[in-house]
Amino acid sequence: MNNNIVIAGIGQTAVGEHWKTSLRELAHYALEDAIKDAGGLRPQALFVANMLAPNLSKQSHLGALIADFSGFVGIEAVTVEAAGASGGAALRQGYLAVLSGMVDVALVVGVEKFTDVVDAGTETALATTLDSDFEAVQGVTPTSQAALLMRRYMHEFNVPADGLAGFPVTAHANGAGNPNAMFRRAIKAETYARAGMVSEPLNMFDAAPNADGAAAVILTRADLLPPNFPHPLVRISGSASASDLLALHDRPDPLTFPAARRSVETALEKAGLTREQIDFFEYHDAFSIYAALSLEAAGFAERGRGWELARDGVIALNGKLPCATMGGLKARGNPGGATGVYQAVEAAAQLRGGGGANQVAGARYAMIQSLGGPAATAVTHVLERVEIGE
Amino acid sequence: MNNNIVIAGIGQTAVGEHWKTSLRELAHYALEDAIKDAGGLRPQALFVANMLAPNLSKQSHLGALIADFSGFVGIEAVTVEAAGASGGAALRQGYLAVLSGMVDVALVVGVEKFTDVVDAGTETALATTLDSDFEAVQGVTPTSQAALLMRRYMHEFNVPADGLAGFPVTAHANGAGNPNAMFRRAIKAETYARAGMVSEPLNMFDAAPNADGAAAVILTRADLLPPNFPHPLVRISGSASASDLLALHDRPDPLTFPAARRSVETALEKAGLTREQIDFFEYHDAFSIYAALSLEAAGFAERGRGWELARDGVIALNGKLPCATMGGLKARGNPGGATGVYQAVEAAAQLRGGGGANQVAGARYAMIQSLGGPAATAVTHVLERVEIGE
Amino acid sequence: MEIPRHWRLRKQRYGLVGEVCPHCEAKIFPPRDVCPDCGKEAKTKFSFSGQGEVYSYTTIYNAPSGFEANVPYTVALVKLEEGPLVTAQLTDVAEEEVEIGMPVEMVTRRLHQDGDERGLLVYGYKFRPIGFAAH
Amino acid sequence: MEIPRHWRLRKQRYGLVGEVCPHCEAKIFPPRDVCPDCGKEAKTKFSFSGQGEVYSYTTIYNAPSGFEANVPYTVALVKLEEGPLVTAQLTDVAEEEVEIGMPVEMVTRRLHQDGDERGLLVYGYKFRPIGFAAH
Ligand SMILES: [Zn+2]
Ligand SMILES: [Zn+2]
Repeated sequence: MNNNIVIAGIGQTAVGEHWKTSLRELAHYALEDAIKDAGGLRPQALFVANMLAPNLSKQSHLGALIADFSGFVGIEAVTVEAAGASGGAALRQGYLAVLSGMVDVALVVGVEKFTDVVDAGTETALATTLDSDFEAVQGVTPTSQAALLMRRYMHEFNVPADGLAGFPVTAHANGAGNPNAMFRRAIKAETYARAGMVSEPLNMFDAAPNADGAAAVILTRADLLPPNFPHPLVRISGSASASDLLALHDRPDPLTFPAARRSVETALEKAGLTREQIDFFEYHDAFSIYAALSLEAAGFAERGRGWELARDGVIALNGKLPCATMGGLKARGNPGGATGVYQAVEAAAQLRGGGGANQVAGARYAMIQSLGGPAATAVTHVLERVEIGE
Repeated sequence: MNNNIVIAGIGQTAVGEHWKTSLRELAHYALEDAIKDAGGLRPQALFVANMLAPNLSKQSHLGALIADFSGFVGIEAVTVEAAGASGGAALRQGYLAVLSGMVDVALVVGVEKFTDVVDAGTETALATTLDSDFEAVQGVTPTSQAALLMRRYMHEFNVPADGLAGFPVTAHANGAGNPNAMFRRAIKAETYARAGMVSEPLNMFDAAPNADGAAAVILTRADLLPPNFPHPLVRISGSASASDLLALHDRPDPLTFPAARRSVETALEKAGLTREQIDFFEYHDAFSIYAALSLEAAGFAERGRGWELARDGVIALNGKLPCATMGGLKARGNPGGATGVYQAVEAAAQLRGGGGANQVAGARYAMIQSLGGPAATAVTHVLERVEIGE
Repeated sequence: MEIPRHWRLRKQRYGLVGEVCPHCEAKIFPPRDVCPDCGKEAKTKFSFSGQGEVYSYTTIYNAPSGFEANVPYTVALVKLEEGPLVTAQLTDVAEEEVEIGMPVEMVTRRLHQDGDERGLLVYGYKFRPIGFAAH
Repeated sequence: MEIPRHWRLRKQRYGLVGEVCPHCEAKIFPPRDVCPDCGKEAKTKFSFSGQGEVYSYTTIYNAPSGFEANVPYTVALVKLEEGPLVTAQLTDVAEEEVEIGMPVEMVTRRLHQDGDERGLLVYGYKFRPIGFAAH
């Protein structure tokens, strides 16, 4: 029972442009929700997932800041950073802390505040996640990196011009059913085909919008919870993190995501599951091309054929492997380092049967994956609905 | 035996101005040393302690960067940040990871690179560790915060003008015996009295120099080591982290360090020790006043009387409670987020009997403490020499 | 540029507007919605008088960017008469004239320039000795 | 300002100076002292020819600070004839003329301006189509 680490509470803010709300306030709202959802469990340790606050808000030391502002003065508190994978990485640190036996209740908060700056500040901050000396110095950005991969992928695998349309179309369809999503309107494949270019061939629907948001989960051991706990439990059955060569140009084959593959394999092994048992997959669709490459890395599609899963409806809510079930990064929005925690919140809600209009029927096993850059970091968790009596 | 987490390898670079050496190279040198010292143990997880690289070197995502550059492509890797306490916080994450059973061998690397920028860049970056909205916006810096505390402390407790001289005098005396120290010359109390002011009443000897450096430790379970392991083992017997209100002005009594007190009490309790059993204490003397307040918070001195321990020689190498035994932050240098890992390396060396000219005779128990700001974060570890047969 | 962040904080910056706890009457600045004294919700606005005294002070010679033009400048922890401490620059006074316990009052001044020459000018509270004429 | 960082990297930036592995002869750029192919120490200097072909490319319209004046600019992954890929801007060519597989060669150009107007100008490698005259 000691290895039974569960998500006992979840909370989130809507994703969007929260001009009036500060970073500390966003974090506070999400964690307040999570604690309430967990029946008032008080955390002993806080793990903050954040990617860019030292640059965007001139604010580091978020552990103390958020513990302080939220009324948990005194508790252990640190920031965990792994670029876009910060959320998954902080979730894993919280999991390891509870598993160690040194922490009974851990609070994981992901928070990102993009709208504290305007103009070139956002791209400048995002570029710090690349190899500063050999990538960022050339003016390359995360978006253009994705465009480089997308062009090469389409070239090598003969993907038609609108071949990746299925990813944003699915995401937006699902975003319509998520009250916390930034975009809540479905789009058509024709809209995709006519969309303005961001960085050719990557168009505005191929890139998830950077936005403000915070999400939080409370982790604890199942045996510490009262017997009359107010809602179904979700167990972390598998957890794994892996890294890859940071710079795209250093990789033997840029069109594969070996860190994603490795973290999926380890997480499934820890959970004692096969990928066929996974009921839905929250991938890290910061860019459409990442969704395709992640499906391939996870073994759900062969090399060069991940995009077909979107084309063929496999990833739709009623498909064989629903993905981005609450809108994914594309439609829910991409609040940077908070994204991985949003995935945990959304997957836990689904597994509890709280997916609302987007409920994945009978979902028992979820896989969530948080990527830093083009999977230079990949953190994968397998979550499981705990059946009564287990 | 599963709770027997040991420091199996240590490594460090000299602290100073490494103009020619990049952040990634510094980290690589230190971790290469630590792995060699651990008999070639290969890490499965990397915890990077860093405070300012996103601002100073425009580089985040250090986990992947350093794992990659050092030839450990693929392993789990994250950055842990808690301002000046990043080193202690990363050490604790590494400890929790091994304790959880999910990681057999963890590598903790602290690295900070100050000399990538010149002019106001350093103070700008350091100010991100304060409350950005209500402290940094006023132009306050970490050094001026320490000066504010120092003036009030001297006022309230009637400390003479050179009352804190004993801290830098002790640090410099010890730095002389540490080949990796930035300052290796003893200074006299008269030198202190004549020193130029940095931020009155804080003079140039009251502030540790920010400098480049990297340090690394390899953590593992003792039962995983071969019987003929090449050197004595050092166990992590106690580990604790605590936070305080971030902004100085929010604290009921700015002249106490409650997070430091709390982390010391918990770490001692976990280790099953009393403070009287501690043979030496590596405090976080980023500023002389912090050394005084830390001694008081740890219970080694009464409120307002910590400075007397320096005046009276209690903290000297041959005193009752040697502190800053390899020079401390003041003479070894203060490489920001790497500092807490340097403390672990130095304490482990002492406990192994490898303290050289500065050996603390018969040392068995060490306490090391890493502070973020004026103890807005405090991480304390108790390290113990493992006796044969234990 | 950081216009949104400074715009959001304009009320606190210009007028020392904090909060009063409806449960224990603690006066709170900066505002934080949760009372630091009793832990309950505290969202009632409260305007501080701006009167206080110097708790501690020092002078800065090595400034962060945006403050280089102000060097040297004196900063202080000011104890407001309603209770809270606040971090602020002192103005209209030379450092050697300042002492712990000196009465001060709030004034609104330019704090710093955000970013480069094109940057936003950020205004906010500073404190000056009571009875001193503004320069 | 970041003079030290750019100074440290000047050799790689100006001349595409990397390394060759003495154990397996892999050519390494950027230099990293550890061979990515065989994992052994590789510190022998090696000057790349600067010849290669476009592996992929795209154009940037939303630039980080220091690059605003260059917008739009085309970046590429270039496969050097010795093996490694390198990330670089393309120059002396319009995006619509670029294609995957196009032969290119290295030239030294201004990359960007560090910081504000007073900032350091950073020079380094870019690539241009072989046979194209410089503008
Ligand atoms: Zn109250
Ligand atoms: Zn080789």
